[in-house]
Amino acid sequence: MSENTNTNSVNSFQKKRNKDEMKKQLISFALMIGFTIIAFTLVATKAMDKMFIIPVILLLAIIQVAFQFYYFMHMKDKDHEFPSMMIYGGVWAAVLTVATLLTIAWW
Amino acid sequence: MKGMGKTKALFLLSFLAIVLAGCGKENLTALVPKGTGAETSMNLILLSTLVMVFVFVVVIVVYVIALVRFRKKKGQENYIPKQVEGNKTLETIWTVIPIILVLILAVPTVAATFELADMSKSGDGVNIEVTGNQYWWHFNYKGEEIQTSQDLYIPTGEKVYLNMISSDVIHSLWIPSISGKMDVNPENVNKMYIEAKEEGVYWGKCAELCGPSHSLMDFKVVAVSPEEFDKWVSDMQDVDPKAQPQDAVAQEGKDLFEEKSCMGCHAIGSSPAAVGPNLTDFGNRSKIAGFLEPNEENLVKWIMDPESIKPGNKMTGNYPAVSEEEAKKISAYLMQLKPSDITPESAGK
Amino acid sequence: MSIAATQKRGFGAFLWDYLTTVDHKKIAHLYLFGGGFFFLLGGIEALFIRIQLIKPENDFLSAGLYNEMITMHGTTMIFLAAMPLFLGLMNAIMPLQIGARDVAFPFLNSLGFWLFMFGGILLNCSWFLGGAPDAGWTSYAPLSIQSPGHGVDFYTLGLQISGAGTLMGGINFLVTIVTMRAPGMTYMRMPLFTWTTFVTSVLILFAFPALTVGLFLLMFDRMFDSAFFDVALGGNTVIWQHLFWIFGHPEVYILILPAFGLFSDIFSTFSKKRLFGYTAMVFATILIAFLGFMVWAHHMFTVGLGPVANSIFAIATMAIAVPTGIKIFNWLATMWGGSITINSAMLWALGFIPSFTIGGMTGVMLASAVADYQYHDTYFVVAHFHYVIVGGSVFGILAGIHYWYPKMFGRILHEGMGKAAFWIFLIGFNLTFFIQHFLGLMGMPRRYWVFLEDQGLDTGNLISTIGAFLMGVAVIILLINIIYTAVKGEKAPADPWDGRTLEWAIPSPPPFYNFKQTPLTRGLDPLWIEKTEGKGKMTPAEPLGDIHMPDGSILPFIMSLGFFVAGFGFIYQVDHSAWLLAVFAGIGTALICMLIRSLKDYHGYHIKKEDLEREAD
Amino acid sequence: MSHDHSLSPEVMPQEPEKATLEGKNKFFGLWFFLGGETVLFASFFGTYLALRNSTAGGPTSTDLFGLELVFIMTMLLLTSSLTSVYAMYHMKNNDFKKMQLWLAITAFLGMGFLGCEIYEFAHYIHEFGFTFRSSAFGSAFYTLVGFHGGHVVFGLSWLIALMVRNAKRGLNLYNAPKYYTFSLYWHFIDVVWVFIFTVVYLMGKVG
Ligand code: HEA
Ligand code: HEA
Ligand SMILES: [Cu+2]
Repeated sequence: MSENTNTNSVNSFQKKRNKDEMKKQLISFALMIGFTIIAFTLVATKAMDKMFIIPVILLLAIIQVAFQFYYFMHMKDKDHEFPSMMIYGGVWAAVLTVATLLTIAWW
Repeated sequence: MKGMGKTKALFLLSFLAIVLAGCGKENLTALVPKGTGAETSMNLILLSTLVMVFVFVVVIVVYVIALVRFRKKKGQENYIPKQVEGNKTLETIWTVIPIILVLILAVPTVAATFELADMSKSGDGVNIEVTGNQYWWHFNYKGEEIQTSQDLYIPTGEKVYLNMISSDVIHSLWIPSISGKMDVNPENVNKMYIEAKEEGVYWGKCAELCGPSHSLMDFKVVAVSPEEFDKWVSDMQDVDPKAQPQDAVAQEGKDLFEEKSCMGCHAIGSSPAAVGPNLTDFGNRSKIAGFLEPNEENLVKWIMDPESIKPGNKMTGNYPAVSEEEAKKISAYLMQLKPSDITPESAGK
Repeated sequence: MSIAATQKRGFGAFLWDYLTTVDHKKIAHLYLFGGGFFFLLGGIEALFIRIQLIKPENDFLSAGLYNEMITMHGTTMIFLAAMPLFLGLMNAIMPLQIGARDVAFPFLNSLGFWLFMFGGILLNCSWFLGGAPDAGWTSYAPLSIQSPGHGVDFYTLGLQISGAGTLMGGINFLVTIVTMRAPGMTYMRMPLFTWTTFVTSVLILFAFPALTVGLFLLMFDRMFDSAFFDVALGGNTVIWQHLFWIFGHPEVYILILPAFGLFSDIFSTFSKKRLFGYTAMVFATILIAFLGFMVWAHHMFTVGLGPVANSIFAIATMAIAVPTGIKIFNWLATMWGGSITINSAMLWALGFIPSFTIGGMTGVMLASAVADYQYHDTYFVVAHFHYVIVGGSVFGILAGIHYWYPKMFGRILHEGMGKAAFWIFLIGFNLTFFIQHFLGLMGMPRRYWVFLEDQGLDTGNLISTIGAFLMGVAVIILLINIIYTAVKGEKAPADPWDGRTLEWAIPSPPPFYNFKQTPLTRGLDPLWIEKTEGKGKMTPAEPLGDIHMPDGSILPFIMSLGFFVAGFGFIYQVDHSAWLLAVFAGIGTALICMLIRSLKDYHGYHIKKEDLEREAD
Repeated sequence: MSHDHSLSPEVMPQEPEKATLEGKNKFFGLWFFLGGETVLFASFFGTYLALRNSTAGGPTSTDLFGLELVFIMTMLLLTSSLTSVYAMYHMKNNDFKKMQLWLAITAFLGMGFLGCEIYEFAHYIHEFGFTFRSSAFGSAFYTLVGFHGGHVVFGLSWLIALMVRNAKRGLNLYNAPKYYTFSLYWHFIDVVWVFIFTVVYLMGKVG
């Protein structure tokens, strides 16, 4: 069966598109690493007040995750309407859940 | 359609039964409110019932007309009705009217919710620490050095603030004719206020499943006039736990009470030992174990074998066996613990 | 449906066929049978409850046993009866309604069923092994943590296993609807039952994980001494309540939305009219599901969350009355101007409207937070939810069974018995539950093993018990009807009700490949369109060709058995560590099955075009 | 079946993972499953957030957490996400060998991550006596992070099974969806970790 696996069966146009795609993914990876480093440095050096650090690192996390979903997992591509609907549905339920349970800590 | 008539008849019958039974037992039913909280709830119950009756009538009228007019008639077997897609105007109407009805209900609900949660004046009123236990209630009058169990004495016409916590599982305190319920949680103090409008003895219940004897975790609220309440407070404060019982049998009972290590759990006087109910005013209690008539027979039964009365209670097995003879003596001792003339019987009479 | 199984005969072959089937129609039979069995069980438990409450201070059941009875009644009815019965109907009908030959994941479908079944059996084994769970179907901590014996352990593991099955079912339906609709079957042409299957599956997908987590925490606390609900170590019992109700409220819509869907189909079929306001019906369903996730704290008004939370949740809850009202009025408008046939399927649907309206209205009354301080945890709530669950979901299941019985089993249920059962049930139902509204307000909390004498509660409870027995009689009539029909029922034609949707375009019962040729859908109610504007039958969307079918497999059964054994292991390893062997053996079996499944190629088989041609139309 | 040409076409389509109905089903199925997983982890996160200060006198998050190890773990897992992207890139180019290679790297990074996690847990238990049973905080911490770890273990087993099974037969339309769904799952594990290192470790360190 392996003889069927013919590298040349992918045409050059597709190859180029794949390459472009890969470039975007590399950029998003670089940004993700960057964000992670920023977040860790902020906490390690205690550069800011607690009240600022927490929202900032949460924001960094959310952007990173958006990169994962939209670039690594291709949620930006067409044909992903249902996946994104379901993920956003999950996020909606997730936000409600986390928000409620958080209030317990302040009770 | 014959069956329809039958349902109606049965409906009517059951309705009649309800009317005959009235609204339930006075001072227990939520339908005859005698306190602020219960009244606020009752107003909302009435308002919402009104709205619902209106909605139901509309639905049923349309339903019955549709069924009567549009049933397939003889000779119409092949009739094909017009295939209507919808109707914007109609659909808007039955979207907007429910929205309005919901708003009519929502506004007073929110107002009442905030009103009943207002604890800003709690500093001025009577404050009581309530502890829920499997399967009894404990009341600690803050600052007054008074402890009672099962019977909660309150003055009428005043807001009484309850600060409630549970020593084991979740309970829920409910005095239907005085006030709606609130949970009694193990991890945080819940606050509510109750206010009785008239003197009387009101039934209280546990409303959150808390184990086998959940349904027997009753208590009473004894609402007395403010003057009587003050008298009761000072009487209770004057209790001397060391006082000699009135007669010899009771004295023997008192000795047995110590000997059988009842003291280990039950306090007499204001010490806050709370493994078992405080027995300071036991002779005045409206009920034994929360729901039995306060007589010797019941008390003896309880002392000898509480398991047969309240399954799963925490007293069973925690004291040496007691013979009937001994139980009678202990009972004599407990029954004469009457520190005050203000009693459930005197309340409201 | 392997070739071998069709050739062999006899009970062994029959059994093997069902154990290994991946055919959605047979899995539907299994679900209906399993769910039906648990419904009878839950019903018998309900009768025990009602016997205990027939008179004050009754001692028919002991206190502990009573708590086990209500817990198992609630749990069984919700998780093991109502939901599986709906999953059964969905399995039987939804693929037919969208013109599909199968579901997306036939293997998972079977696995889902067997997990549910073994989970249910595990839970019920507790009766024979030292006592059932007794902390209520809501299993509030810390009562559930302190509950002695293994009852609550059975609850956590039984529900965990059956919950996993349900989740698989949900994902399976979602994917089926997304990828496997026949040509022309756009989203806005799907029958309402398919739509509600879709939305219900979304609810399952988002609601069940919260329960999964809750059950894990409970299990860890009980078995491995963690401290989630141990107040002394900083635990917090309200977390359980939140997790349970984040799941629990969507769960009640999981129980009602499929009923809404099938009632929509039934009303339009038996009124001979297109569903009034189709678009509004679809959006109302979605809106109900959406709002359904924002209201859970209405079960917690008395927990002490504070006036802000109570107000928000009160308003959000009341808002659900609006989309539900849209539905009620659209159903009425569907009948209006129609040509209404009343048979037993339609009777259940007609009975539903007033019953559910009452239940819904008391729901809105409960949503008024301050009024709920009085209603909460009383028989008023019991009355509310039985009006919506019995008057909505159970009526829905029964309507669906009567409506689709010909399609599923090839025979028509007896009309006379069907009608008798309906009327007796309706009367019994109202007798049982209407009076409970008043009992609640008169001071009767729920989950009360006994009520005391001289509290004005005697008459009401007696009436209620009588009603419950009438429901029992009706259920027995239904059973007789089913047996009678199986023996000498009338054979059903393909389209006994003059139907409108695709399931009526194929024979009753359908061949195992459903559609010989995938049908072309030209609009809403495709069969009806063909009847009035076309040839009277569906136009094929493809030439006759080979049909690809999945292989049957015993792995789902073995895998579920593995989890079942592991469940026992978990429960008893607390007593003796030798039970850990059962854990390892069980999980190991399941993992090996998984491995086999992923290593072996499953390409299925083809039904040859020639064979199809030979078969009569 | 191995001669079924519809599964091993002469020209691989651009999206081999979605070229067959089975592939499409797997693709949507896994995505929807991830929607459910979002709620699952949200419930664990919520529980953790509610209990993170309930230390019952035991060690607190500031006492425990060190950033160096967590940083290394983060880098390992983030990189493994990228390597699985590379693998999918080669799948689209129909270059099976390179795909397997990148997946192998992914697996190694994943194992590295797991190793660190096991070391970390052992460290807390031995150095601080901080266990699952110490406090509500302990229970919540180990449960949240442990469930994520469990997902990593499951992902690794899945990956290895896939790689071994298909090593000899190359890419076809039957196994392409399996590889692709694995990669989605693996990314999701990374997503969860991003929130874990932010919410548990960084916020825990800040106090
Ligand atoms: C099938 C199941 C089902 C359904 C559909 C519902 C539907 C609703 N439920 Fe119910 N509910 C349960 C099952 C269900 N419930 C269960 C099992 C419990 C108890 C759990 C336990 O504690 O064990 C419960 C408990 C429960 C409570 C908590 C009570 C308490 O414990 O104190 C509340 C409170 O708000 C509530 C509200 C509602 C509302 C507002 C709706 C709405 O969706 C109803 C909407 C419908 C209508 C309103 C009727 C039709 C509308 C019109 C005709 C339009 C016009 C109407 C108006 C303007 C009012 N329910
Ligand atoms: C789908 C859900 C569902 C259904 C259908 C029902 C159906 C019924 N329930 Fe339900 N009930 C719940 C869900 C449901 N219940 C839940 C969730 C609770 C809360 C539990 C808790 O508090 O934790 C509850 C609690 C509950 C209580 C309150 C207990 C208490 O708080 O103390 C009562 C009391 O009357 C009751 C009665 C009934 C009755 C009479 C029926 C009837 O409709 C049943 C009708 C069916 C039958 C009568 C079957 C008859 C069977 C036969 C005759 C067998 C024939 C047998 C063979 C041939 C083998 N139920
Ligand atoms: Cu609800």
